[in-house]
Amino acid sequence: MSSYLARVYVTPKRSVRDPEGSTVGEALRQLGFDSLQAVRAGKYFELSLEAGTSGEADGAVERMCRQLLANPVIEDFRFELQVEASSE
Amino acid sequence: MSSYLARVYVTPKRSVRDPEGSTVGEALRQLGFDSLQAVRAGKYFELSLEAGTSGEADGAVERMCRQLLANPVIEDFRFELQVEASSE
Amino acid sequence: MTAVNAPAPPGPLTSMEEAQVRELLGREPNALELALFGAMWSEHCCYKSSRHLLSRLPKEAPQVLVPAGEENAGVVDVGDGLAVAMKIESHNHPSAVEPYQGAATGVGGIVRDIFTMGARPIALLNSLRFGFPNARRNRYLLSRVVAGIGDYGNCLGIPTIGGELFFDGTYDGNPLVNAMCVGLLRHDQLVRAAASGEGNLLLLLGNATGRDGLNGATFASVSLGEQSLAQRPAVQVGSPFLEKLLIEACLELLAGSLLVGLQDLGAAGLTGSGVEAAHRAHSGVEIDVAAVSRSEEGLTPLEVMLSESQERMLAVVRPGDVAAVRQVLDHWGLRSDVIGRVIARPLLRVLEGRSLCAEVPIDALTEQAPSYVWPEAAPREMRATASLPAEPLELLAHPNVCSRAWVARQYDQTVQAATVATDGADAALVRLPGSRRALALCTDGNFGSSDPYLAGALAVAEATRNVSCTGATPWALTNCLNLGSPEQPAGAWELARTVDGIADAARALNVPVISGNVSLYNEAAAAGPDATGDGGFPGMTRIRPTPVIGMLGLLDDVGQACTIGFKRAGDVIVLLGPLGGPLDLAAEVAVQRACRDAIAQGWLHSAHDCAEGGLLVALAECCLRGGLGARICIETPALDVLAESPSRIVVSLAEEDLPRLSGTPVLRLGTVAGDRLDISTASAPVCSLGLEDMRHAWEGGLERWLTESSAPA
Amino acid sequence: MSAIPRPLTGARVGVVVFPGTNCDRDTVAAVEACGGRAEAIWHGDAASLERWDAIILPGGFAHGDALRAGAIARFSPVMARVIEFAHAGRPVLGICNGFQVLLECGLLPGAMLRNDSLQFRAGWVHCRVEAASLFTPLEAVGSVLRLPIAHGEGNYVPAPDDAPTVILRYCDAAGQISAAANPNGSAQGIAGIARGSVLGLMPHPERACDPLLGSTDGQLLFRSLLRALVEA
Ligand SMILES: Nc1ncnc2c1ncn2[C@@H]1O[C@H](COP(=O)(O)OP(=O)(O)O)[C@@H](O)[C@H]1O
Ligand SMILES: [Mg+2]
Repeated sequence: MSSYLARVYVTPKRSVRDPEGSTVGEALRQLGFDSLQAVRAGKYFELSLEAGTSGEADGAVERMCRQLLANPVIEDFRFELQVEASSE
Repeated sequence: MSSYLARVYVTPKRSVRDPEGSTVGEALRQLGFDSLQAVRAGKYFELSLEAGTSGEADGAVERMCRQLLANPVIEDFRFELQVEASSE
Repeated sequence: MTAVNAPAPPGPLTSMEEAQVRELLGREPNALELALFGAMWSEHCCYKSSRHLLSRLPKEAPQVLVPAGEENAGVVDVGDGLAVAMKIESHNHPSAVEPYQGAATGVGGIVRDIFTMGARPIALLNSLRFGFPNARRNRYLLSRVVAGIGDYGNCLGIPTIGGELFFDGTYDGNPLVNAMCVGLLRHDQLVRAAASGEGNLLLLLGNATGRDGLNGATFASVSLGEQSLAQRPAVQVGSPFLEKLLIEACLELLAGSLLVGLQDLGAAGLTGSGVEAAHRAHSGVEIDVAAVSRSEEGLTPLEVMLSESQERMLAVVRPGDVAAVRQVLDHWGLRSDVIGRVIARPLLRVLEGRSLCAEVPIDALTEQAPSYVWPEAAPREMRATASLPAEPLELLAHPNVCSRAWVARQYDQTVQAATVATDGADAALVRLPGSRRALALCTDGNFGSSDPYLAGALAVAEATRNVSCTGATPWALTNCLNLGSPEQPAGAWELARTVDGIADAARALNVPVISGNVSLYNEAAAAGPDATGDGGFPGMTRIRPTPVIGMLGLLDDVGQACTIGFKRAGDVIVLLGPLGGPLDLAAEVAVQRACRDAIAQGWLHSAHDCAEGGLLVALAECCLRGGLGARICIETPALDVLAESPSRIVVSLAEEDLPRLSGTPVLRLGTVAGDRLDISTASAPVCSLGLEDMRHAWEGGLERWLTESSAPA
Repeated sequence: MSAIPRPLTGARVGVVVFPGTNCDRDTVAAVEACGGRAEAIWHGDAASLERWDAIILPGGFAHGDALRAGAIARFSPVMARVIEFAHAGRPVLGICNGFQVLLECGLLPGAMLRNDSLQFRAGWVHCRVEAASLFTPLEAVGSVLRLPIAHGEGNYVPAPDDAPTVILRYCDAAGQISAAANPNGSAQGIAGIARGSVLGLMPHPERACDPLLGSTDGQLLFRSLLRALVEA
């Protein structure tokens, strides 16, 4: 078994409206950041998990994203996996 | 001027409770992901901006994070910058 | 006219309808024109399968200021120069696809219908139906729908004060989400959504236009199984923040008499709203799609005309007022585009810059829309709801019986500081400003009947009874007809029977129908015990006919409002109304009147109608709300404590007032006493339930269903 | 609570309206019902607040609560004036969203997390008055107020090394502090805190000023403030 750290990024799909991103973008521009073009607001998760192989870890994280972390109807996700420690 | 994409990660400070992370972790374990050790839940932003140099872009994003995107009492942030396109 | 030769997209019009379009235009329509007809002639926009039936509803009464079918919402006088605008609307299909946004945007849509009338929204209610919560998908749908409704209304600062929730197998795959909004206005604030005055300008306010919700009207008018996921419209995402700004800005503009007319954008987007507003004024509109701000690039005129992007309003403004209007909008940080003007000829003209893209007579899109009377046939068998458990504590914990506090605590119920505090009442009470008068509000559907006629009639009976149990007089109702496809004989039969049931009951109870909404094609591809072999689409489960009634009652003195809970040990407990039997509208009228009269005279201590779970559950709720037990002895064998027969109200009062009850059957049941609910018949005990055990079963019921993955079926 | 024979007119209270604020009208009405005079101030107005005796930041969803509740509102032009006003020792009351704005702008220490249930929570709570302040007289300390709440982010976390004065804690009807009485997971059951002349609280006292609405306990805060202003 090894320990893995997965970094998961969830973002609203391109075609989907992102009121939070627009409001934040608007606020930043009002603060004087005129060079800002666009903001998309999403979610970020760090998951620590155990798995036998990195393939297994990958599969588990993919399923967690599909089942819970992202809403596939309106959100995209991607993740990165990193080995933290191997126990033997 | 060049176009930059900044990816900003805002995460709860280690010392601060993370109700969202714990609830999501709990829910994932209920779904059968027993190998999950811990979840931290944060925010993720993609900012598109224009800047003369990458140093300028870096400074602007840093200030946006400090002023608005993260609350220093409860959150840490980090970001990555990437050139999207240079207009001459 | 630009010739558009590309073949029309596979539209929602039938080939016969296309031929009709050709005939009305006297020429070949282009693709955009065909799409305009497709949207405006959808069931969702033109009620082509239900229009002929809606005329059966009683719409007239002295208090009606704006009757059903004329404007975005019905309006009734409520005295003191005040009026109430109200309407209920479904957002079933969007909520099936994305429950949070579907429900949220459902609230957003109905709120726009209300402030379009010049009314300030003061209350929200809802009516929800899901498959049983033992399925994870249904739990997910329920929790996301509730969060979506709550987040939207909470952010707007409109209290969500009532609603109902019911589970049934026929809603698997096709949940129902109906949202109701109530607004308050002075008579002189009433506005019409009419595009009148040639040369007046059309201003589009609020959100930018994108592809979201494209074809939503069509989507709502077909069964969920019929469209592939790819054909479904992009999910609409709501922004309650933007809607809040729109409410404030529009009410300010109306107060300053800066608008000639105001119309929300709902089904069929700019097309629906431009056409409706023109139709009401017998005028025409010219819209330049190039002037419309976009949230994404590359939108075609068709997409701009049919986008259902949320939080947009169409204002009709005199040219000289544009600057003043813009000043108000700037204050609220709202964008506006002058996108067109009112024209004298009754036409919808769509331009893109200088080029004409479509030109269609308004009448052709509205009055001349087809109207169908589908062949009706009763289904082979009618579907009863799943039966309730007979064991009392199991019954109290059943998902269709237990407390809805888990839902209600996610809704801000006290914002606007007008929600009257009660220990639980059959209808929510909202105080009218500057007086002791109050509105009583509730939503009700049918819980007991498998016959659609009875479903309609019982829904009206129950809703009026709920209002009467607070002491309020039923004053007006709105309705949402949730049914399956009318293109199947069984569906057509159910639709007609449901309308007849509502119509007869509303007449008997003397309540005008002032608004409503029709949601057909509620069926989903789901195999299971309910899959229809009864004349529905093969392999599709048609929902059970679900008429939902939104009821308004008027209460003269909020200090006299009657609530559910028993108040005083030693009071006698009485059942008002018939012991059992089918719905008898005369008996219903009588029991409600008897209850209201007693409340008005001030000697009734509590009142609660019998609904799901019959007398047993009603008594348990009176005990729980009041924190007092009851000793009940049922001497007549004709009374079954579990039967869900209509027209019955449990009341409590002082012994000496008992003779004053009249005008309806009166049966003494027992007394308020102790901390247990003891029920016995002349021959044997039925149950003895401790208050705390009942509370545990009833209060925690829903949460247990939602959190325990092993919740019983 | 104590009866107030004395008219409290004269005190002028400014109620700040941000885009998305939705309790401004209720708050104005409550202040007036308690004997004060109240008026709305638009958030974009950077004019001096000299003419006001006290400022209230009412509840709602300023800027839709995008990012974090109160995060954007703190940059509104009026806020620089509110901060000056508070620094001059004059009373500022933040209710619900207004409390969140006070935390974000640093007038009060700490921050808000989402409720531990991750759900919006509305309903009635009991709060025990823990300390005297401009808004809570000494004689009210220890008493239990019944007030409505309605928020999604009320889970208070103190700032490290900067403990506030706790004014209100969630409790049961008998005044006992317990996890069961805490609706949002807030540290130490904190419902309201003060620093100097600034008070922030999550419950809505403006919705508890009329017996028909279920409680008049909210009057305590407004009346104490108005009395302090008239006596000053
Ligand atoms: N079942 C019904 N009973 C009474 N009136 C109805 C019913 N269904 C629709 N109406 C009325 O028809 C008109 C158009 O409704 P709808 O298309 O839902 O309006 P909108 O497009 O503004 O949402 C409204 O006045 C509405 O109240
Ligand atoms: Mg409308």
